[in-house]
Amino acid sequence: MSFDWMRIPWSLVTLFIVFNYGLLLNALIAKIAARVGRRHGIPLWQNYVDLIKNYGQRTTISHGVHFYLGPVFRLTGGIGLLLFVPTLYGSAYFANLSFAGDLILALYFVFFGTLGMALGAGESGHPYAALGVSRGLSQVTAAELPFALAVFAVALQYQTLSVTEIVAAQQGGIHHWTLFTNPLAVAAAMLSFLGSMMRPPFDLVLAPQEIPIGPPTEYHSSYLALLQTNRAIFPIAKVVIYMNLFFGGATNWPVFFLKVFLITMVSVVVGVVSPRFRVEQSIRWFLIWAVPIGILAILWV
Amino acid sequence: MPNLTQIALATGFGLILIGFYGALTRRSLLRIILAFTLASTGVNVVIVAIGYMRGRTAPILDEAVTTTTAVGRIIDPLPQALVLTAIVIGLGVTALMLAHAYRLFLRHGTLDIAAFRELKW
Amino acid sequence: MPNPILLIAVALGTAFLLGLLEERRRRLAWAISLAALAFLSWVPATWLLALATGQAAPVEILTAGAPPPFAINLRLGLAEAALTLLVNLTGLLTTLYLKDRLLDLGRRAMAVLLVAVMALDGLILTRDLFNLFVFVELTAIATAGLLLLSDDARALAAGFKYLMVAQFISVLLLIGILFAYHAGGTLNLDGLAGAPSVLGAGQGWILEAGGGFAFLLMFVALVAELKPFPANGWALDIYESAHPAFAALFAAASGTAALFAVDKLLTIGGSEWLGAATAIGLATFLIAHLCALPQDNDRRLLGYSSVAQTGLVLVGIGQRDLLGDRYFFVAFGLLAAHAVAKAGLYWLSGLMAERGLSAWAALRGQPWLILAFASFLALLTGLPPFPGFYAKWELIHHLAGADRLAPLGLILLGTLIEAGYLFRWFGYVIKRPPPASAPLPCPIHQALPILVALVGAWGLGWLWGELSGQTQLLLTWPLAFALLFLLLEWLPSWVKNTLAIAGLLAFFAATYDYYDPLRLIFALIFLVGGAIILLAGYATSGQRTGFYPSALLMYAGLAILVLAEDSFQFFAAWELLTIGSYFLILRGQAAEPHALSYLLFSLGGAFLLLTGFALAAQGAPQLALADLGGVPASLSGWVFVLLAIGFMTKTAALGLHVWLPGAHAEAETDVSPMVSGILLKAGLFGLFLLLMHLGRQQLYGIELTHVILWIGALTALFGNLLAAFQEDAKRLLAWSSIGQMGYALFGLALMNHLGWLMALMFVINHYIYKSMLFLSLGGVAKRTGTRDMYRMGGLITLMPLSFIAVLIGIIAISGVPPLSGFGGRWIFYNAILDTEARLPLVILFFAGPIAFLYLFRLIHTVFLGQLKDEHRRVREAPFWILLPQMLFVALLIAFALVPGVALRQVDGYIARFFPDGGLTWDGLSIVSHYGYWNPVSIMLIIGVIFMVVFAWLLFVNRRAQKVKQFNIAFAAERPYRPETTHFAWNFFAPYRKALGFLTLPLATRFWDTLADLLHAAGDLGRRLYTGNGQTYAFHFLAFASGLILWGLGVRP
Amino acid sequence: MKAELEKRLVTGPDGVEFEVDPLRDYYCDALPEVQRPAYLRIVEDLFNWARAESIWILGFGTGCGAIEMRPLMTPRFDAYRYGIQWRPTPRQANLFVISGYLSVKTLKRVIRSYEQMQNPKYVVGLGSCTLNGGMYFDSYNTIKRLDQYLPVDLYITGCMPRPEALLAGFLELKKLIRAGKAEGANQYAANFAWYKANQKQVIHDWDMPDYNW
Repeated sequence: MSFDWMRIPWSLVTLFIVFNYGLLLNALIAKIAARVGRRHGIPLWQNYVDLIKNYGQRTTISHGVHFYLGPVFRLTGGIGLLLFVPTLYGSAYFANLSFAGDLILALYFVFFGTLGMALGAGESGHPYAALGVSRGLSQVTAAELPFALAVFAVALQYQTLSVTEIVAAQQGGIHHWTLFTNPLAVAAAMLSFLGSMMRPPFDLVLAPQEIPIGPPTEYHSSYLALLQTNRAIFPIAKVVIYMNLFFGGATNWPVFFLKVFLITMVSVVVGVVSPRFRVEQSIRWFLIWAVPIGILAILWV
Repeated sequence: MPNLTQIALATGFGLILIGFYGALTRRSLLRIILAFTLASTGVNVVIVAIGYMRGRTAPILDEAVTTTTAVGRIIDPLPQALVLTAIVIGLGVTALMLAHAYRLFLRHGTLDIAAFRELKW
Repeated sequence: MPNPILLIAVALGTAFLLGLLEERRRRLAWAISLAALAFLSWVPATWLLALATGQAAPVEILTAGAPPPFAINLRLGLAEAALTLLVNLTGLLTTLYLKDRLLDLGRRAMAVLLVAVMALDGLILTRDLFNLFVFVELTAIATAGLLLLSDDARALAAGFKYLMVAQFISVLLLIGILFAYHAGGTLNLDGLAGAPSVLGAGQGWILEAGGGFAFLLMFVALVAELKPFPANGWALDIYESAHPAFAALFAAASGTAALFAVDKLLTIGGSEWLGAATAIGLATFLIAHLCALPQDNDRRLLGYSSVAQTGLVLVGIGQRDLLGDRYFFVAFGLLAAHAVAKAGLYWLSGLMAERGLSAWAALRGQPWLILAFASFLALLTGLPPFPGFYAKWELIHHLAGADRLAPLGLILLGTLIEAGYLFRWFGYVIKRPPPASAPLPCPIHQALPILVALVGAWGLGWLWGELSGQTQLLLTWPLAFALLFLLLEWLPSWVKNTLAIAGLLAFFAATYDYYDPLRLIFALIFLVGGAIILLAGYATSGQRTGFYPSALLMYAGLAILVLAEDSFQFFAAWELLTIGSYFLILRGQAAEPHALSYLLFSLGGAFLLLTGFALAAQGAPQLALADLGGVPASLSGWVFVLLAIGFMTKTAALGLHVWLPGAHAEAETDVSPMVSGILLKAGLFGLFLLLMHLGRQQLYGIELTHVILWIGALTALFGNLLAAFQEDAKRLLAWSSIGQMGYALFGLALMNHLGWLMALMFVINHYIYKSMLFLSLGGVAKRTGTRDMYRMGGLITLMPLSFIAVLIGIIAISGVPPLSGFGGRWIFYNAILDTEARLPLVILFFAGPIAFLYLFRLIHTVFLGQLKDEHRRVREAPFWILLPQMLFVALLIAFALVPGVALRQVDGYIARFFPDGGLTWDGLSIVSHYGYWNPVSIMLIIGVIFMVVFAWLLFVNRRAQKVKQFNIAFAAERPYRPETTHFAWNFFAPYRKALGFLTLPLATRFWDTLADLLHAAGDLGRRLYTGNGQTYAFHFLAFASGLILWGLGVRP
Repeated sequence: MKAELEKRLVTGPDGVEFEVDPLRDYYCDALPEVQRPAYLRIVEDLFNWARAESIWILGFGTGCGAIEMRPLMTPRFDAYRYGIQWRPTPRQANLFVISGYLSVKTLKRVIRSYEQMQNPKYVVGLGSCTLNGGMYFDSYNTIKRLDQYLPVDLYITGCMPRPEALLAGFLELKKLIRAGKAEGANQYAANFAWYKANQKQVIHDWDMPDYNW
């Protein structure tokens, strides 16, 4: 099959850039959140330090094979999601491995990491892990619905499921973005975005006070390091999808960094000032507010 | 003046209706059986009445009624024959009902039809 | 050829001959009467053979040498020969059955028995009205006499009540005959019927003074003999109290004779009385079945059933003008089925000590009696391959052709109710604890009649197959193979299993080139898939009696279904697989109520199919499936609705799904995958055919495929939602099947190329992973002894292979990329981009992620979490249950990598119906109009990334200390006990708080109230028979006067 | 021994009867080993730098000092600046702050949590009660010298040191870690028997495995 091997090094480069950008972005956002609480906040390179410390831990324990593989699934999910979606539009180098599948692949691959992690957490035998997973899954069913509707609306609008074609259709000026051509879909998608970014209104899954940190309760040292690596890549990968679908994608890295930062700030801004929803409240919130907008988005196209 | 056939038919049907009335209202088995014999007698009267023709004699071929002249002189012979069988059958059924009534009385000590209601629903 | 008059002469002669014997020579007397009856059966047998093969013509027997009007003549035609054979054979077998009783009572009882048989023969043969009256009276006397054979004291009262009604009948009949003679001039039936007889009396006799009234009286009297509603209290008392052998004779023989008498009468009555006969028959049929529902006494239940069946035959007689030359085939089919089945069941009842329905559980001691019992029930409800099935098929088709939909609907409704109480009874026999009394006594003279009845049932089935002009079911390879296993029951189970698998594969290989691509996929799943699941059969030792015949019956049904060309084969296959799967499900430990609800829903669906096909055929005996599309526009809407609902009962669409969770969960370990993985696809196959031929249909302006779209979406949502809240593992999987079928239904109803491809993808995927999951959880349930998920936990270390199977299964179901589930979702997305129906999509998008809930719950609560104490020594599932699972894992991965192998031809085939919007298969990637998907590279990329990350983790974290289940960070010092630390019970409590209102069991409540209503109606109906003889007499007069008033209204 | 920890006979679903000993079946009874630092000096320094810069404290407050630790995360003192943050589970924590008097009962839970932390792990004792029993020197149920029971890396004096003192203490700890002298975990593993003997002498209802993984 015609597979030019040059894609692999270039996708590794993308991975490296996005990984570092992710760590810095998370630190920056943590600092912003801290400054909102009038705290000084963590130094920007703190994530690197935590990563090295966790990789440097000398002892680990294992609850079983699937516990061991949990973080591996999670990180594979993160990296895979990033590589299946073209990061930069138009550049032959940074189209990553998007030849393998289109938007649907990205949509469903999000669950690959979640499922693997959930099983690993399950095998740890800790009741809080299972509790966290049950809350997370319950919330995801409602949170994913508006996003699925929005994606379908966009697919209908551009009559294609390939991400590159969607981005291509949005080039040429800001007014071509889906934001303006199909605002309802973007509204629904952004509401669902809040739900999927594990930030306060919807972060019951990792509720620190209630169930230590939900699923990753039993994970530590190198497992935790893997999860932290994923936390740097996975949100960025999801934001890339949002960017490509709704905000015209990015043709070069600076535009990419800016757009990713601004999109992530949406959830940060909402997250910093709002309390935490219980699961049934968040489900009702999505079904009452986000889903009607999604339905309108479909009907409107 | 109604002719003989109408009288006979009337009495026959009257007997049948009396028989039915008796069978339906009386509670004792024997009275029911009696009512049924009344009804079957009524039927027999009707059968005979059906075959009757004015001015004709009984279908018995003897020297008075020879075979050649019989056609014009005798009444319709068929009902006469049928009534005989009907009577015999009536006898048979009545005998069987009496046997049942007797055995029922031996078992239950009563002849009231409402008493034999084990088989229901 | 023996002179037919011998029928009367020999019987009467022997009766008097017995008088000559001394009292003590009873055994000789019994032998003589047996010989006489044997001769009496031989005579009509030879005549029947001769008449059937055309060597002889119907013969008139002139008694006293004179032609009819001057003497009585008897006729022996084909009908009379068959009926007298039936009567005499029943008489012979009854005498054989009554050996002990007759030897006690002596020769007088034998004489009465012979007279009874002679009277019934006379009733059939005579052509003279008064002679008819004489034989009716003789039957009455003989019956009252023979009632005393019974050792039940209540028979006396029953006899007296019978005689009272007999007196009424004789009065009315006699007067009727006389006035008929008075008006018609002759007592001979042919003369009255205006047939060119000697006197040439025209048809006009009925218009003579009193002729019509006379006929009416005779009609009322003779129909009263047929125990019509409401005047059948006496009959039920006789059935309940009489000796079962006599009850058999009464039901089979005298019922037959009375029916033929009414049939002869109607020939002289003109056609407006046929309507009355049909109405009475239908009323009796329905109400008797209703009243049979609450019965618990077996003989009274059989009484109600035989009253109802007689009503059905009366309906057949009532439709004689419509049926034309098929009349004898239909009427005698129904009659023979009723007679043989009722005789057999009564003889069986004779063996039972107690009268309760569950007392029959003693039958389990003799497997061949179970077979007999099942055959008789199938005979009664008209299931293939028995005569009732062919007869009902013809009757329904003629009714549909003549647009008489009310009788058609009522007949099917009545049959459904009958199937309900009969197979509920069968469930008691198989499942209830047998009574404590001694095992079933089955002496030879009582076993022989039952055996003859059984052989007669299957013989009639074969005969009716030949006569029906349709495909002879018994000679089709699959069914013959299934019935072969009835004979091989004595073999050990592994031999039978090998045979079964070999048979399935051989049949698939033999018929490989008959399938078009679509049918090939279904055949692959039904036959090869069935063979793979049968592998799990090796895990059970012993003989496993009853499993292989029912399993192969189901597979036979499926095999014929795929090969069916015309509606008859399709419907016969549909009923075969329903029956086979019912027996299979019934084997489950607590499966009895669920198997019954499954059977009733499936049979209800099957009857809807039957009505649909009958409407589509418009009077033709059957309809080739190919020209199902040729149905005229006025009918096609209704045909579509009927067939669609029929198929949707099998795929458990919303509202018709209440049977599925119980049936699939309670079935045995290797039966669940068969029923869930394979059987649901039969419904989908039907829907494929329907949509392929009928396509889009409108009914009152509603677009029907749009309705199915909504049903599919709602089923998917509620199926997945309720699956998430189940505590029992197999019920969770059953609900998940409902959800998956909802998806497939949705795909089908999209009516575009990719929609159908998606449905097919779901068919294949669902078969593979659902069978795998059911097998693995069956293995776990077998090892841990429970199916409740919160009782299990932490089994991953003890049952690793089962864990792998479930893991692969849930990855496939959830649609996560590497595996084939994603393929289904990808095609789904491309399909919905083409359709304009947008709103159902919202429900389906919501149903998608819910699948994750129950999937994670399943694998977490069973394999992960805390290991319970009692499961510490649990061994891995048996090898033969694991092998099919591993095969399925390999299949899933192969299907995920190269879906083209299965889907490419079928994609081309579907292009014939929906040319645009197809897929292009270039190399390994699949491109559609909207997007592309490359399964191999996805698997490769994910695999490479996974390996790299795994290697990185191995490098960084080499020496991980293996810890045990309580080494977890626990604030309360340490976990208390495994049960309290395993989070499994009410796993999605918050979800239930949020969406719990959607899980109210509305459908179950609806169906339960419907069943209760029927039972209440039955209970109310049977209160009519108060047991008082006078009340019965009053019922008879009410019936007679009602009919007479109706009759006067009709006569011009 | 508590009821749920006693040996008991259990019959499996297939009728086989076997004995379940909770302490043996539910808990891993391996003993800790001394973990050698990384081969290369430079790698160990890097790790030590990272360990110093990112100290994760276990959320486990004992005694009256815990109230002093909460302000660390508030805007006024903001320990985040130094890479210090709370971790709710001992698995992910590196630093165990014994913030005050340590009753015997709490010691039992402290030991479990300490042993569930991963190597390298550090213990900081606050106030005089951990040094020499402090004002509870003659109490019957508190322990007098913390380092007989746990390897302590740093003491911060003050009868409950204020948050500024804590911050200073943590900075001091950073220096220790960066210098590689904070090997409490290895010390605990090396003379594990000694520590365990002391602990068992004080804790009478010892119903848990020797080393709680």
